[in-house]
Amino acid sequence: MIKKIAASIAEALSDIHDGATILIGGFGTAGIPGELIEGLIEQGARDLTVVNNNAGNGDTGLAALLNAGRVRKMICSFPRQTDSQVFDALYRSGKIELELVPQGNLAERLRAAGAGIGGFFTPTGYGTSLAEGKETRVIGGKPYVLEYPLHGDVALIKAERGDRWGNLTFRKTARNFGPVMATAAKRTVASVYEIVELGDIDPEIVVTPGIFVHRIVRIPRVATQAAGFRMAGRP
Amino acid sequence: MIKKIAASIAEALSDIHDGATILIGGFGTAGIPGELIEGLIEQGARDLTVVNNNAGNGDTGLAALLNAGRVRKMICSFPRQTDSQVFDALYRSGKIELELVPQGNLAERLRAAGAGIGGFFTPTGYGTSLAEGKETRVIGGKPYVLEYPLHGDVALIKAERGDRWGNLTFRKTARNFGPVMATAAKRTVASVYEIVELGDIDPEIVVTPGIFVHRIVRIPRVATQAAGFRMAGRP
Amino acid sequence: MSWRKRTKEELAQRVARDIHDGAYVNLGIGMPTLVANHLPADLEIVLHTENGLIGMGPAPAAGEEDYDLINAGKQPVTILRGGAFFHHADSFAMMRGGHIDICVLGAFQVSACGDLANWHTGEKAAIPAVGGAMDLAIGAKQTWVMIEALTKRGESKLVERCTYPLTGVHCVERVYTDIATFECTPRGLELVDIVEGLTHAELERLVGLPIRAH
Amino acid sequence: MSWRKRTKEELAQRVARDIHDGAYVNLGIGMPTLVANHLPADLEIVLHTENGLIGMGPAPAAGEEDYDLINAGKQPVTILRGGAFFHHADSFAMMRGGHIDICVLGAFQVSACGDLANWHTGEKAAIPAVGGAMDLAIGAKQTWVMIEALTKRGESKLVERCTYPLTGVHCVERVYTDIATFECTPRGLELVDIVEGLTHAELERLVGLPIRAH
Repeated sequence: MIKKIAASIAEALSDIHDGATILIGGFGTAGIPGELIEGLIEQGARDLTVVNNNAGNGDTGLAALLNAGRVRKMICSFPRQTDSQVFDALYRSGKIELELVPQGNLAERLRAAGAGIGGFFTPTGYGTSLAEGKETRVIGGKPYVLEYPLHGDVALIKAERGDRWGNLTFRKTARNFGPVMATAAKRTVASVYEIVELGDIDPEIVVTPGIFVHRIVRIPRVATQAAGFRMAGRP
Repeated sequence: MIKKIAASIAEALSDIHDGATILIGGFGTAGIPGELIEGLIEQGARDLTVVNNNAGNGDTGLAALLNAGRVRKMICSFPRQTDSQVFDALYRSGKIELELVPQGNLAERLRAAGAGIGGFFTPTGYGTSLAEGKETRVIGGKPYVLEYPLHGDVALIKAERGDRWGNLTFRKTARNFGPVMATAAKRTVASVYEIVELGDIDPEIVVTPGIFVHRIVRIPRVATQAAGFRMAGRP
Repeated sequence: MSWRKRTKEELAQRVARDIHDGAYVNLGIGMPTLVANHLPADLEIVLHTENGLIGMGPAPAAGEEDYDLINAGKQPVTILRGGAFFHHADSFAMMRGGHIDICVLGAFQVSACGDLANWHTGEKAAIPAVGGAMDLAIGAKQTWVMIEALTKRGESKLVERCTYPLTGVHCVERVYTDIATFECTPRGLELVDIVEGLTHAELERLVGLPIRAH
Repeated sequence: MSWRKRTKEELAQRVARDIHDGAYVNLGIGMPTLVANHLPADLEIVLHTENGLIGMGPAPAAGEEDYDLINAGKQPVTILRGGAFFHHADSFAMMRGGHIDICVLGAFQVSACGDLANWHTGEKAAIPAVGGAMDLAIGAKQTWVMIEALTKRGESKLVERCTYPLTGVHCVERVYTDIATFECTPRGLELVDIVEGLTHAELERLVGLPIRAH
């Protein structure tokens, strides 16, 4: 019998090893699996490579993981935000490595990892410093850069609803990197706000089929908080 | 105002030119846009390159288009079926060209066309006659073949429900190539059984967003017919 | 000592016995389809079909067929609670990306080191058709072949080197046959099991290849 | 004759005027966001945001914010009837695949032949952050830039050759500025329009580049 529902976050994250590559869903705060990141901090794995679109907001979640000194390297598209002070300080003091990837190449490299593609020619970044040293090729008169898949050991993602086979749906733009990262990691752990009976998710609307998900954990619903931008009229 | 709903199949297909590459959705008979293919036969374009997983069943639909002598070349993964006599005869008499593509490479080449990817390294077909003469490369110790995107001038697909912005949902395994082909063609025409008001398709469950669809036509519902295999106990 | 070949159903049963609880499995067209009938009822094994469905159920009752709900062989099927539909690029990404645990395929020939030939006899008059065979062969975590060991003319389908056009290179882990089960390894065939009464020496004679003990 | 610069709102209005009915449009972070306020009410223009939404609506009323429904600048937005959500790989496939008609971006510099520099000043101390800028620059059918023509220190942002790190090569079709609108062509800048009272000669002096009549 398939039982992907974990009794606790600690149980779901128990086997993450030092040096692992962790794919963390979310764009800004939408879809950031804050509870799972807190669990990862408690779990204690270190020397991690973390893949996320950003590099943490404020001092909780990913920022707290960075602040705890657990991350050796960030792979992301947009580390600098109005409230990315934790990353900024680590970066400026040389305590963290940064691999900057254009956002679409980041998504496509994850997709390639999940889809068994060995490499792909992308037009994004051609002729820029982010393609320096990379193989290029003109195909059909258009220049491309060769990019490689980005595999994770573990993906931590935030979904909306799940069942014991691991099928998932997401909520609005909190979907973002979640479904792609789920395909790209050896193990995917998803937090959900609701666990439903098998068959209660219409098979036509499953976003991430359970084959890509290894553990799901129910968490209490908390509204996603604003972050990463300056509110009009506020400092 | 966006109005993608065509008054008739003839109107939706009016500007298909001789020599066009036509992507036709469907796997077996599920998702085959039979009504649009009939419309294409009436429309009269010839010297076509047709991309479909198969190469027609019985003597209607794609088989009828082939039989009318309109198709110069088929690109498909599995032409030979129990009822592909029309294609078989054309092929054996040298009247049609065949490009045989492994099914996953076919889907991925269409996806690459829709996604702006210039080429990709796939493990599928490596070391086989279908990769003969193609560039290969070992990446991470594993051998791959370089494949290129497959663009269409027009995609003809069968969906279930649509709205005037062109958003689509599909039915069961009739989904198959439809959503991928919709992204890979300059113009996509979809038949639907039902046209609903804008907003009646939940934005969380849209399978093909309207940006990929140029015309939708409502057709009367007819149950998909069996084809392509031998029923137990029948000749 | 006398021995007899496994029937197709016995062979399907033999394959089914090795599939673990919770496995994601793709059963190829033809004989592998029979495996579905022998999956232990107390296990949950999730069947994938390349045309965009995971969680495939058995054939529908007569009169209940829906030809928008078919398998890769275009035959009507059902969907289990917990199943999901997706499009072709996603379906083959699932296969190619190594997410399917086991794929069971038929074959014309399998070489001792795991090369597979199952899509084309190479006859000039034959219309070639590959479908998803090449994707299945190389995509799953494990590719198993299920065949009668010998052709109708008594030739071994297990060969030193495939003479039919290849489907994939070094991709087959196991070959389940009506007389024995083998592992394909870089050093050649290894025996996993053998039907009762058949000797190792006789098996090697039938297969025409050296077979190491497991 | 006296002349004055377009205000930001006037500039946004000028850009909006060129967007056709039914267009799929991505408005970059910063000044381009203002364009949304000036889209003609009688047209249907569909806004895409890279983080997985097409059919984006205006900001929600105060107190109605949902931070699971945000734009690329992480600000709360709404979704129109007819909109759809999708994941990041699909969203960037939409952009990279040439499905977006128009993308409007800010810039540090644009070269006469359409090179764009808008992600990094190249300062050593700055933490680099590219986001979706490079994908947007090269993906849309047309890439438009919306900028004040001169920096605060009076230097032209239209240049012979970008000195800041590039975002994309030969990717900008049009540059809308507070003093004139230009096309970038292989032969250099072409004038589309100019604010009332500003002479062609004076414009060339301010921009520091030859500008051909349209």
